Amino acid sequence: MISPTVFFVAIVSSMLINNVVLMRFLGVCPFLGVSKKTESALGMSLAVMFVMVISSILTYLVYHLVLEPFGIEYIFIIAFILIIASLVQLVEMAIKKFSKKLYKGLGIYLPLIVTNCAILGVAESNIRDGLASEYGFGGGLQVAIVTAFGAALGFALIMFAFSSIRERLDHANVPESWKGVPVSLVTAGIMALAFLGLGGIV
Amino acid sequence: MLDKLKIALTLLVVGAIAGAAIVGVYTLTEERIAANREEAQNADLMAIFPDMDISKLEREEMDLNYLVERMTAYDSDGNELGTIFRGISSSYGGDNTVLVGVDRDGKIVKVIISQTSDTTNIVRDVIDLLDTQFAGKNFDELSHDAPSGATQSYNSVWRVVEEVSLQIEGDPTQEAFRSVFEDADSYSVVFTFEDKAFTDEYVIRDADDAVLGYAYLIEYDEDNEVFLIVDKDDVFKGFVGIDNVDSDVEDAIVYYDDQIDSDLVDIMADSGDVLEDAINDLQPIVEATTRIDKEHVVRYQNYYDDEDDHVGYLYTGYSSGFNGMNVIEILINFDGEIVSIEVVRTSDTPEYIQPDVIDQLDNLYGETSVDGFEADDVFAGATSSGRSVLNAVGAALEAFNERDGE
Amino acid sequence: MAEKKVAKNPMKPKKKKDTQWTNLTKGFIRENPIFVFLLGMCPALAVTTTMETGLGMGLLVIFVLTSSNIVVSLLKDLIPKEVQIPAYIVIIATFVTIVGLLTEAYAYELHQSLGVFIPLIVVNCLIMGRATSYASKNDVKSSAIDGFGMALGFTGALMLIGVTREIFSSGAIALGVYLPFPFEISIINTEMYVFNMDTLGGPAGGFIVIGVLLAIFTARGNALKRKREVERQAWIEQKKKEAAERKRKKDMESAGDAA
Amino acid sequence: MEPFIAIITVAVIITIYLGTYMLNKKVPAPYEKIDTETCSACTNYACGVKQQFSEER
Repeated sequence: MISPTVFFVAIVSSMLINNVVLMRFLGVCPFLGVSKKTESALGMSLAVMFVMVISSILTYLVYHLVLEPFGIEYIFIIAFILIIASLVQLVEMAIKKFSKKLYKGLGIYLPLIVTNCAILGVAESNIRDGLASEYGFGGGLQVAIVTAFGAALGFALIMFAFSSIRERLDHANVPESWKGVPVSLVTAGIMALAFLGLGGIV
Repeated sequence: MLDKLKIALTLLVVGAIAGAAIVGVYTLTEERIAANREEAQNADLMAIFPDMDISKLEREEMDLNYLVERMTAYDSDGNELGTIFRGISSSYGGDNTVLVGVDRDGKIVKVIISQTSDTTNIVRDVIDLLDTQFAGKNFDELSHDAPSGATQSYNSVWRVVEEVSLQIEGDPTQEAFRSVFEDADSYSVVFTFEDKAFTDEYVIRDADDAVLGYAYLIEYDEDNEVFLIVDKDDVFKGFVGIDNVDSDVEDAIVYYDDQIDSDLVDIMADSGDVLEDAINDLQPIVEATTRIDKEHVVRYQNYYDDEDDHVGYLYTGYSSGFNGMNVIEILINFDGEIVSIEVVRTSDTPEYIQPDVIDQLDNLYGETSVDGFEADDVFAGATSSGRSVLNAVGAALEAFNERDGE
Repeated sequence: MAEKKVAKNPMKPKKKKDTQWTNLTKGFIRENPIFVFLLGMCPALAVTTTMETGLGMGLLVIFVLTSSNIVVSLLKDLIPKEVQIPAYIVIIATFVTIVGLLTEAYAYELHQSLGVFIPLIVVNCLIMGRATSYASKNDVKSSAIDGFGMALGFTGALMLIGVTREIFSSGAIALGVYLPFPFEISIINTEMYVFNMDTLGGPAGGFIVIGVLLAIFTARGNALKRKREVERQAWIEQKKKEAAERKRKKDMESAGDAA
Repeated sequence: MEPFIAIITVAVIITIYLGTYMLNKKVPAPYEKIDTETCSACTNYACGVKQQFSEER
């Protein structure tokens, strides 16, 4: 039985200390691309959260039940990306069929998720060097789920904060050549500096 | 339909070719990758002793709290350079693997974090500190100054270094026991007392796991810890301090130096006045002589067989026999059946207890209760010794059932 | 549109002769994947703490992008349009797996320092983008050149970021630490106080350095545009003047003829 | 033996992906209007929605 502290550490560490976007540079493309409006940033984050948790479970299971027992861990890249891609297809299909409203909100972001580094990155760190790799199969799975959820929360947090900042930046008087992405990047850099300060809290 | 089939077939072929290509490259690179991984591990070792001949490295597995491996390093001429300890300790991001190199004089050569799951820039703060904090120092010079913001990472290193220190400098407790029993090899706490002047009872064993004696930990205050040591026949072996001992405690220790090798009970009889007058500090010795009055089963411990499977609980029972105290270890499996009984310490005469009690004990194996047994029947010839064993076994079974009922 | 038409006249009087050459060089600056299209930002931020890791990442991308472009272009008639994307994902993932294994075997330090970003080449938008938008429509040779050129531009950008970050954070450029060069040296080695900004080597530095470089790129683009605009205006003025001159001459001639 | 398992695993996963992909394509998207504005900054070529749009254009 894994103590609740471990889950707490997993969630805080994956959400704040090792924030996917600012500290691990995963999922920077949607971070810069889909953060112009708060609404779309939240839609993207929600879709990412959903896919990240499920894909973490699936990739963890496939790795430990199929790849590892047969000694073919080296094909994990191709296996993981295809699992994530099929999962996204399934989710998209389900949303299309059952909820038009949801599709309107999330549908546009789902295809983008396949190429979101954060999903593959979190799945990879769960099996290789993350907290989850230190517990046995069952415990590792639980920690992996919590870690994935924490990472997705961290992603959502950053997306929300950043899109709010960007909406203000649009109205700010920025030198011509800094307009748009350059000033956003520098803003993100300052956010990363702030997150650096969270390093010692756990 | 044919179209679909064609599509599926195309992709299957693409997939098969892809798989084959991956497998092909993997077979080509497999050996080199394995070699690289090993070399990378050794690279950290080489950083500690650059003159080391890696092929002469002697590896020995360890099973301590943090330390997992002990490696003795030799140079190419076969001269011993020192020892490297590998320890694994957890930090906030996951486990850190720490290597501690110690030269032959007991000085730390280098401390390296060879693997980490923590954020790079945080670990970097710790790595910057490692050389100034540890390298070239003796273990007693170390100070625990964690850098701000990287406490967890630093502590994971510190815990490993601390355990290495125990290995190199020796465990002070072990050293204390060794000053009395030369052969002392291991020790463990058998019982923790709550109502006595001493807190823990230790059993001291030699390399063959035979009991050498017992120690009672007396904590006067935070800095004052003294062991009262008796051998397995309750002969007083003196007091040993493991921390700084106050001068009046020291005086008492010196006073009792004369009494070493006398029976505990005799000391009691002799020195009653002295105790009353001046040396209240040594009240424990009185209690140590009276502990034998209590018949009890001390706490159980989990018992593991040779394959490390948890097979049952080992109870330690105290029970007075014909001459004095008997200590009996009873192993009970999960079904509450007696698996084995061993008399680990007895004050009774061997000529009686060996044939009449110890050799008869297997009659009890497999039982879940001793109610049907009478000491007179089973252990004819050494009835009171036998009764003492039966009492201990019965108490152990009772303790098991109580525990089980929870 | 209008601008392009007019700009063509004064700026590029001669016709483009070597199309393959422009095909190769377009990724360097004009269509630079990072500074113009913002593709592959994750590695651009994560593996550019030193120039060498940037270069290493770039080399891997060169390999993957060139080979996947070749294969995609070879198979473009065989792969049905319905399953283009799945097929491309499989092809790219295969090459990434292969390149990961090769790196681990022959450049272990690089493999360790790039870590998770080697598998993540799979999801680098640049590679998928070139496969769908270029290689699936063009022949093998130009696809290969396109992939190589684009990856070179990517590598150049990574190295530029890497050099900036490394020099400002450590005051030196190290070579041979991560890549299997036969030597290990460090060049420049300055002790100046400015070159001790640790932050630029850390996570925040990535964002800030790329932001600044991007601003410089944009400023350069803007300046070029403005210059071209000025030239265009000047050219138009001149043309107008010439036309007026001609007209006057013609008028004079016709007047003379008439006389 | 191992190489075969590797190849078979890859093939199986590809088949699964293909299946889901084809199924997903069959299901019609219920959108009437997608706000392309939200997508304008996205430079992701692989985006299916975007492709559809560029084809329609």
